[in-house]
Amino acid sequence: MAEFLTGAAFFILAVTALGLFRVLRSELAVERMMAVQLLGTGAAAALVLLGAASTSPATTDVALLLMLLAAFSCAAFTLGQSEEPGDAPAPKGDES
Amino acid sequence: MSALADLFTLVMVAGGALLFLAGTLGLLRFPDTLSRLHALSKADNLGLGLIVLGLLPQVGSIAGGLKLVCVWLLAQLSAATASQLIAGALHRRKSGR
Amino acid sequence: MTLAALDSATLFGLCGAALAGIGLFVVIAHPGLLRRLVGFNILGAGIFMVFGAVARRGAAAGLPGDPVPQAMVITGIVVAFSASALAVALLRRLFDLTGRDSLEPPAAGKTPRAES
Amino acid sequence: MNLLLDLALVAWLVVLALHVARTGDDRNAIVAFIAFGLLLGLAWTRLGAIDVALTEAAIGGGITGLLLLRAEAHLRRGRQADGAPRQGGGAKTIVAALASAVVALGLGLAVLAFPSPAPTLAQPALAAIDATGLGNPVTAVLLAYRALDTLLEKVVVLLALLGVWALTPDNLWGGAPELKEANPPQPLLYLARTLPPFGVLIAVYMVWVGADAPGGTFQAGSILAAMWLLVMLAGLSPAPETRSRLLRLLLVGGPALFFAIGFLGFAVAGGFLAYPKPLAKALIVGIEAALTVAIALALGLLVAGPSNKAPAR
Repeated sequence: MAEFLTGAAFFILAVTALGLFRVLRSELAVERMMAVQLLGTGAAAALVLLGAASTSPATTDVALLLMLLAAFSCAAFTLGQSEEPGDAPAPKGDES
Repeated sequence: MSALADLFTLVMVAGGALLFLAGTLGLLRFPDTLSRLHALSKADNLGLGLIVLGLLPQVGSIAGGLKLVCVWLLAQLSAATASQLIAGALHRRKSGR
Repeated sequence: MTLAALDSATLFGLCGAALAGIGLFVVIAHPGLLRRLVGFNILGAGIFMVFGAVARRGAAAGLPGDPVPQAMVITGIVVAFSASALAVALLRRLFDLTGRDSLEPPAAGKTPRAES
Repeated sequence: MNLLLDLALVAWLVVLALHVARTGDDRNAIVAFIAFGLLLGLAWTRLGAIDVALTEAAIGGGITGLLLLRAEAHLRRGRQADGAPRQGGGAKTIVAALASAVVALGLGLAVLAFPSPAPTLAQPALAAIDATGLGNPVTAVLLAYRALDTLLEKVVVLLALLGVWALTPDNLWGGAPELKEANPPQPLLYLARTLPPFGVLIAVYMVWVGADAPGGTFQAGSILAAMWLLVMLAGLSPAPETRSRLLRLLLVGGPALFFAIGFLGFAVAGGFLAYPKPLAKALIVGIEAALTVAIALALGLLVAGPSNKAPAR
């Protein structure tokens, strides 16, 4: 069982992290933040799974903290965004 | 009984993991930002929800189970407000004010 | 089991070394002060991770790791954050006063002074 | 499977760090850094250091991101879209790359050359833990065995805050830092109303279990700071004036209590920061509570920065 749970954690992390790497090259800053958000949820899911796999209950606390602060960093990001509505400069040199 | 619980965990966790895959694919493949946001919240809500549900039979104590449910509830709150914030930022950007 | 734990500790130790190198590179080579600050944080994370490898290898007596390096890292994270906050305040003040966000003079090619 | 997960984590951490190094846009780098912090928290749980993972999740994933993003927004607002991304000179970049490679190699060799029966203080830490009445060895190290480090670290945080405040322009001295956005979006207001109760609850839980399980005063302090910042960002409660007596008292209170108990140790237990045995746990929990408030205030004010409003007359 533990092996399966660790495997599931790995799968979720792999999927969300690869998604993030793809999106990091996107032009829209908002989409990068969305990918980070997804990675945060994925990391929480992985932590919960790893906690169940290793029977160390405190691992769940880390997941709790990640979820508590997930919206926090997102709020910080959108504040920076809203300060300059019109001409948010597109990131340069990140094509390919 | 234990085998049944294990099977339940297996199915639920696998379902959750697949939802994360679906969410990521949506984020990468959907045509515009708002529908990508929509794909994202599916993974947030359902994916994590299924995993928490699947793990509930595996935890030994009631407190541990409550903590798991708390993780999911916090994720609900975070995901809902975060997508609102992102959509709002996007809207302001589009409308040019 | 012990072999696996050993391997994983060494792995993260090497990762810490690589992160410290990358962080140091950003601190030295990037002209923007804000980016240097991010690099400084990565450098710190790398060093902390080497400590984490030390702690992990010291797992004994039923503990998953040696508590002394772990406690040092916790203190270090808070101190590194305070240093970052001070640096951000300095940077904002510099920017407000001079309109520059790097220590390199706009035209002349003088070497930038070291960060405080 | 475990090793595969560790390998993948290491690879992603390095890739994210490299992305920070080579992307052209500062905000892109900061977003990557936030993701880096998330994965770093995971890496710490893989290293069996849940206490550190909690700290990293609270500070690296939370308030550092806010600090950097606010700074970036400030710089971007003031900058008139200046042209191309600046590049360092070629020679300088090569020298920097060489120097960093040497440092990384040296560190890597040091990691590989760790002595084989690893030196550990785990046994002594556990052997004396009964005397402190604690169950979490990391908390025991932080507040009993190496309490001096923790005490001095509090002083460092206060000094950093003094440094930040020292950057206040003369006419604004004693005023309040302004964090509130011009018109905060509605979801932010909602978040600032609903999240802090949970945050305070989790922070109290962290201090409470910190004696016996992973958690403790640093983690709780950073969570409280994050919640306070959220409330200030939404404008629900203005930032306090930095000349406020109460604020300064609370800031100094934690370390002052720590010092007082430390000097009391000379009288009752025969040394600086020595706790009398029957009272050890009560004293430690008391110090933790006071320190949590002081840390939360100090970290929050560090992010808020120097005051930019004149004090009200």
